[in-house]
Amino acid sequence: MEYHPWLPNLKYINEMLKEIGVNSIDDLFKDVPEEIKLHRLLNVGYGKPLSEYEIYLRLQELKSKNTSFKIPPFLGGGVCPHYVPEVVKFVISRSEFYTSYTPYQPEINQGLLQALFEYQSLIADLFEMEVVNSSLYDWGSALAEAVLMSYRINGKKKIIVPRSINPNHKKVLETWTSGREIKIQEVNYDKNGEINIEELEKIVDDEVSAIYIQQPNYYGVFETNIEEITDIARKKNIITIMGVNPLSLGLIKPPGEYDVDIAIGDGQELGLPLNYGGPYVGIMATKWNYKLIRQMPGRIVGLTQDTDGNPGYTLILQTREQFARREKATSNITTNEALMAIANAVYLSLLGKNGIENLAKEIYKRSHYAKNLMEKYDLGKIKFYGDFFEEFLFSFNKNYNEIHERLLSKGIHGGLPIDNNNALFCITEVHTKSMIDNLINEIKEEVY
Amino acid sequence: MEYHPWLPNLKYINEMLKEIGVNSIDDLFKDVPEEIKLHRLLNVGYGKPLSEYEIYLRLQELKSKNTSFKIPPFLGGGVCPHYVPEVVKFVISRSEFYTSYTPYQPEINQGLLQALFEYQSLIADLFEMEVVNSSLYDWGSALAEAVLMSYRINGKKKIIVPRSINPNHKKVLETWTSGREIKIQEVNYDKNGEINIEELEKIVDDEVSAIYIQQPNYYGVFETNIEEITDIARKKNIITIMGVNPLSLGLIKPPGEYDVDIAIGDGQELGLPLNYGGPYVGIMATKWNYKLIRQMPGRIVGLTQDTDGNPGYTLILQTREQFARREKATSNITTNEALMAIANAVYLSLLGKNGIENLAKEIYKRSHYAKNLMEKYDLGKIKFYGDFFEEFLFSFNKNYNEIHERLLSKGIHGGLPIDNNNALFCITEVHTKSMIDNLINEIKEEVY
Amino acid sequence: WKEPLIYEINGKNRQGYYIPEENINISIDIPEKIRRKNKPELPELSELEVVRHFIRLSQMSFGVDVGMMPLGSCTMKYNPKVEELATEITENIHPLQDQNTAQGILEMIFEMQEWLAEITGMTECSIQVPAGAAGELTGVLMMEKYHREKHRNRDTMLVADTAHGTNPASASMAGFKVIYIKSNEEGLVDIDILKEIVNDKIAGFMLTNPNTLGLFEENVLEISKIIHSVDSLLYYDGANLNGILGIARPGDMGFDIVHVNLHKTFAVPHGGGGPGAGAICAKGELAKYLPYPIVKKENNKYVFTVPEKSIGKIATFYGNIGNVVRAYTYILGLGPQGISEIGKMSTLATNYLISKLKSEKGLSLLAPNRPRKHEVVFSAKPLAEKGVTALDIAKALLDRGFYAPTIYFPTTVEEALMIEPTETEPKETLDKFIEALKEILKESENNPKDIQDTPKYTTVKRLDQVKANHPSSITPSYRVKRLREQGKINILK
Amino acid sequence: WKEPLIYEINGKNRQGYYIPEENINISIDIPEKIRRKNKPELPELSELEVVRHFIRLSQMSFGVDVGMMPLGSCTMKYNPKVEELATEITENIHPLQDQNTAQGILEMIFEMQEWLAEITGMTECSIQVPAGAAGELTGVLMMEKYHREKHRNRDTMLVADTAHGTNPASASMAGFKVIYIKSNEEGLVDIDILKEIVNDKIAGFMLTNPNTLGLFEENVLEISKIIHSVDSLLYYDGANLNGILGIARPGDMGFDIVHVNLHKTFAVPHGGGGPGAGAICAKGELAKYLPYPIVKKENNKYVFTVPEKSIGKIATFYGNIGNVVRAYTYILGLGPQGISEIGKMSTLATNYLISKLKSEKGLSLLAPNRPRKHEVVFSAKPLAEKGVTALDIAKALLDRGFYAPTIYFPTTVEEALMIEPTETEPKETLDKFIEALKEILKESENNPKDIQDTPKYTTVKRLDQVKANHPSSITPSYRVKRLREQGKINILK
Repeated sequence: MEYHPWLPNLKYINEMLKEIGVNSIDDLFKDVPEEIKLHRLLNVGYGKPLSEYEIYLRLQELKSKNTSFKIPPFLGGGVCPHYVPEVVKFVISRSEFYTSYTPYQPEINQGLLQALFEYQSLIADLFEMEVVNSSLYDWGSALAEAVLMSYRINGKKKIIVPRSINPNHKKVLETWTSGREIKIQEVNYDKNGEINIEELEKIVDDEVSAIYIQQPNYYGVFETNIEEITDIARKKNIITIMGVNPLSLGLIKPPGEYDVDIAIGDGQELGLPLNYGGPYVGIMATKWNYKLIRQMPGRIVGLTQDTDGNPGYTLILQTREQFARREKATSNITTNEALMAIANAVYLSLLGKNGIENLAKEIYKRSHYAKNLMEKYDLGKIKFYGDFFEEFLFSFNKNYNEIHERLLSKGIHGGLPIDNNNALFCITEVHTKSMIDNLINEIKEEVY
Repeated sequence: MEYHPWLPNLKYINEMLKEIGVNSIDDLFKDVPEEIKLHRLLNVGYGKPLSEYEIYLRLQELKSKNTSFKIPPFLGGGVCPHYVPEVVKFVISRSEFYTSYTPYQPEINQGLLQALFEYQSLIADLFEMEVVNSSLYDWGSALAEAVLMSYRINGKKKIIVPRSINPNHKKVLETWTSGREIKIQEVNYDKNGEINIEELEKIVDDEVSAIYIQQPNYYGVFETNIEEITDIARKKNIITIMGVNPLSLGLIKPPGEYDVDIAIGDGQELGLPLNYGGPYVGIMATKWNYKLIRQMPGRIVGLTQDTDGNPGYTLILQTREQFARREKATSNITTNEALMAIANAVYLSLLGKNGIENLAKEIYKRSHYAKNLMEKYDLGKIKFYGDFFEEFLFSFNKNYNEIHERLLSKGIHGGLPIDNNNALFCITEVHTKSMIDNLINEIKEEVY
Repeated sequence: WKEPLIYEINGKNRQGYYIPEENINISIDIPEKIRRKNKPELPELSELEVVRHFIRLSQMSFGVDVGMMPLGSCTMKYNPKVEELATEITENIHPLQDQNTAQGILEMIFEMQEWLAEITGMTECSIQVPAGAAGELTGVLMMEKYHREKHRNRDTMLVADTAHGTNPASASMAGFKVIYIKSNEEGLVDIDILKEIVNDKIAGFMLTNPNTLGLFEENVLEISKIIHSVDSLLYYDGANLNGILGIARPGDMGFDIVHVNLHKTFAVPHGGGGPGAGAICAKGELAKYLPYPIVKKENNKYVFTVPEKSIGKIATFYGNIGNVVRAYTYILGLGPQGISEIGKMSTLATNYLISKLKSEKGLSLLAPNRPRKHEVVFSAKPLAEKGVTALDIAKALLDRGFYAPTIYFPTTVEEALMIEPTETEPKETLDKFIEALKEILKESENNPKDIQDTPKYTTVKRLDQVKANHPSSITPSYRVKRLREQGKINILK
Repeated sequence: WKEPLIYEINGKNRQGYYIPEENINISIDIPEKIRRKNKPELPELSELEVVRHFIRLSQMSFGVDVGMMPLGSCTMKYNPKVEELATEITENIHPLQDQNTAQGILEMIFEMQEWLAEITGMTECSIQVPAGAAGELTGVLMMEKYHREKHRNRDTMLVADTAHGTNPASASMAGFKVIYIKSNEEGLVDIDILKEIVNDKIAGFMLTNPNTLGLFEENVLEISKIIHSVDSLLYYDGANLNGILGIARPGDMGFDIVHVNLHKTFAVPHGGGGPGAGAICAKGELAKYLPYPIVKKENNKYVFTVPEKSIGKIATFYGNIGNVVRAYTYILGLGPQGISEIGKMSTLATNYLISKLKSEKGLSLLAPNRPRKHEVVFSAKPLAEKGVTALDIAKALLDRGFYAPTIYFPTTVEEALMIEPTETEPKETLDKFIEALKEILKESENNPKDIQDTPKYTTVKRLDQVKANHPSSITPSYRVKRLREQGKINILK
């Protein structure tokens, strides 16, 4: 190659080789057995280096192969379309943040550390729990880590999860814990869509390591009997893990108020784009209990002082981590979702204590408006009686797949098909009233 | 208003009024006569504050009302579609640059000053002229400023411009100089499309303040007799003003080599988007001559030292400017196009000495490829015999308006219609070979 | 922290940008006579080097996003980030595209014309002017043509002695002589002087209201009457519109032509000196003289039109549209309610500052009991006697994390400190600024040397302006430095 | 330069983001039992305050765009800015959308799977793993299931003693016991020890090649033979792929499973610790165990498929697709020619550093005549005897505008300084880094106290780690600080 913008030393090869004292670059690879040397170019990309403009054209081509909808999709399932304020994008585009590394050298990275400390603090106050790490990959893996953490604490191998758990989270949990042979047992829901407490009481035994509660659950329904569940757990010394939609906490009780041991969730709804599944950010919080904190996976930033007595931030409890403890570490996690955590911090700072409540209210209202309208037009009825937030499962009077196809043909992506007649709809602040009306009119056309 | 993200003190009004010692905000406007007070809301925007998302929706709506072409337009006329590297966008999105002001306080704005000094320096080396200001509005107003500058120097009121001048520049020149009653005289072109030297010699007289040369001219054609023109000017002490396409200087002689007095141009082709006409950046350079520099409009950054002897940058020759000299200033210009000048500096730094030549060559080749193909398919012929760069005027065998309409209907914006059969085409690095082929195929379909 | 010049980072055969190449077999046949012989002396860098260099330079700069910039008459308000979305609709649209293919932009321009007419109380607006000064030039050219067409010989422009320097400079560019109207002891236009001076040679009076002292010209209706009584025109310099936005409109005050600085009043970022964006608006007959094109709605389509008596074109195309659309989003975001609060809230901030600072003995204030609008001008003359100047105070503020106020302007106030807080600075920041200023004033009394030696914490200390401007050392480009070192250029003359 | 905590900027009824409101008449009927009673203790700020706060914090941070980060095993290469274009195709696409509506993304995923298989010499790849460690967990779970299905009792994982800590941690998460293989005096896997240990309890061997000392395991084919002789598997930790990219492929070396860190080798920015992006690739039968979904092309359409014996899902959806597409643009930009240069140019840079530093007496180097690949580990033990540690050297580098190397790793080297320059640092920067290091070494001899007292020019000085971690003072959130000051929480226990 003559030159490349990303390879600055192509014209310095001879000069550098001379300094090294060898004749050719091959001499630097003399320890690589000839039989495994490749001796050809890797067949990747499009045959030659592309200029930025050519890359741009290729990306535009790919983009045009994605369907462009005229309305944001009515899809949830744990991650929902939201508006991401420009300030959030702006901050995480700052070079000093996004091209930096885990702040192993705290003196030169106080800004990054403080931003992560602020993330931890804002989530702590939103959750009303004292300790938050920064950060895990996503909700599913955060759940898996919480379960592995429970196992490390009490050595037990049975986990109870609600039948209304997000199925994708459950799949991740199954995979991650398969090596440890953790047994996952489901507890059914009642007609409200909530965990059936009586059944739960029955299946709880001494083998149970932890009970998982998802609030609101996969169908958007609020669990209203969490105190009862934590009571049951407390009696058997079972660890409680609560998964929450963090945005819903503008309206509903935070996990800290239920005194659960571990709370998890995903920061996607706090200022992250959909990103076709990632990057998101797995949230994990615990209460003020050393037994829990010592087993917590991931980085934690703490406040301390420097030699002059000035406040400063640094990574703490590093002896839990893989690079120090190797096979005895609390997790293998290294690269995490720090930048996304900062996005969460910026988003929460923008909202503030009133904003998060107002936004949650607006979403509550809009999703109920949609559901009411669907029922008003006799399109079917909501599946569960319990009150809901953002998402709801609707049973149509007609096969939903046909409705879905019609919507697609109209440039609208409807709710997530669950089975023949049921679909999970997600309504947020990006769905204006007129968009909701538009959706429902199109469904009406198909149903009638 | 209860709150607004951009108005932080709405809940502090009473507190602040109390400190001031008045009872209401109205008291702060008691000096405004009642009869001119508005006493109603200004009827702007859409009836209420819009959230970011609602603004986004409105912008998308507007965007959808612009035609989206599948190929960048084949339009030039002094500004051309080019690819803007991400690095350029990235640098000028840095808050410290784009939210700053004219660096009146050099100590706290060394970075901005150095960036502007580098812009001046890079243009100086590209033009081979010593002094560059940073910056003027655009090419048209730079021409007007150059003419007013000539007038201030020699007090004469006649300007000679080529008939092949960019007509938009000429219109701006006419308007700006209308108050000074400057007379603008055209000199015709020959069959090459170049300035007719004989005619020029004839019309030059003692009343002429300056001669303007545009290289390449409006029709993309190179002026090859610039030495002859400067000779004519020198004999009569006429000031020479040369307008250049800065990108073409990767291939052709810079104004400095012709020893012209003032060079101007537009930085749009050095890393700026089309922006529907602005912001661009008017370039102005002069040779090392105090008579010229003293009359130069606009900000100039210079290198100096601080009290510790360290190098530092500051605005220089400020006594020319409006805030110091008022009606005797060299121009009224204050707000200029500094950020665009920085974009130019970044772009030129990315290209370097080889890049600008390579890019100019590629554009030369592609534009000639297009012209050759048009002639090969007998669509018509090029209007002028002179060699050209980037743009060329093509005479079709058919009414161009019909061709143009067909192209539009195919999602292609063809060249700029000049008259019934002639159109000015611009081909740059954003027009791939296959896009050019596509264009010409569509024209063929219409012509045959 | 020091960053070398980009020329000093120069490498071998580096290029930060990869040029796309098509396989086209065409030779470069440019006549030898005009071909460039030596490649331009541009440095050669990889992408990384360019990025690092400019990021470091940015870190040595100061903008509103970094801290308060109380620059009087510059209205350095916060630039909402949503504006960054705006450019998407203009970025890749060529100005010479068929109008029908840019209807979205034309609709936006149309709405802005309407809204700015409503805001200024004028009949019609053009958004072609790229900046305030260009707006002024446009305005005076309109006045010139207006009088010329009426065969009036009006060769003189009146300007207040507190006016922005652009007013006389613009008048002069259009060929007018300039007469300054002295202010009275209250800082307002002296009506008696005005009456005396006004005659049938006067083309118009360029006025800013609130004026640069932050004072509302309460006699503006009388001024209007005097000016119009001789068929002269009243021009409104919009630089200070922020102080009365939503309270009163220039049109209702009797002005005939108004320019608006979208980069001041409507939050377009200042970009280190530009690009800005402007508008020029006019009333009644004057509207016919506006520069073309102006967007009108005809048969449900937006079209460019030429006003009947248009003075012509001011910019090569239509103005800084890429910035106009930023101002558009700003107006959308505030809405009628928010836009109508701006004058109030900016005025509140100014008077809050005054109330906290007016009893400082290092500062004096003309007409201390008059409320200011968007800005206030203190005089540091009492301190100057002790050796600490307005310049010293400015530099001392830099060391405390603030940008400096505008200084030594208006020239009618000695040792002027012209402070404009804007409505976007939180009260807490105002308080910190007040504290910093008080601290500096105190220090100036007790330890003037310490203030004279500022700034200490900036990238460089005070700069040698003599060396910067002297013909033997003036260095306006790296080329000059290089040629001088090579002995190839002489003292500038 | 100090910036308060965001809680300390708190104002009254401020909100930095305006909530859109529709006129919908619905009351909030959430059961009282679960309604939040007290609003969360979040601060209230205007948009300007949020922007300024985080910009100031960013200015107190250091990334590759600011300066060289020679962090060994982290491959902190330059992240080309064109990658920022990439996210446009993924940003607003919901992961549960009908596959047919996301064909552009699926096509990109498909191409990446193919290219990464080509690069690693494997049969098939999944890009579901969000980071390298997740890739390792996936890999060991695949090994676990593979053996389990074959009814083999394999409860032990071999790991080199120089391995990244993630290797044993991942093995342990999947339930394996870990045995470390000691390196020989040349820093390579000791074949004799390996032969001795290998038996039919061994599930596999996790190896990185080049290893963390930057040395190529030249006996890798023999290692492969030994491991496979007992039906055990060879796992390739891709963290160090940058050193041989284009020279040799893990598949050709005998590895069965490979993970790739797209944020290292393929220039996805590290984001202050993440998000990264990864891939997990496998050969032959092992490919059937890859996590689902994997994109295949069927009837000219891209579809998600489930490998026959898939271990399941590792991430909630498909991995960090928003970052995979950045790596995609990186590969497009370099093409076959550029990608094939990476191993060469990164190795060249490392050996250039070595040649300039190896005669420094403050440093020692194992097997000094072996060429390194992407990184080199010096020992500062000779200096430690004079009181200057690897940590001190690291801190002294911070004061000279460089990030520090990785220190105290691998643990087999005392006072380790693990330096990885990458191919994107210009030679001039390498020279400056060498100079800085030499200067520090010299200063350490002459004036050790000066080095021990570094850093001096950073935001803070060295931090009190005891206070940071002590149960009585540990402060992992502002909430803890607040509650402690209110006497509402006790010592952590």
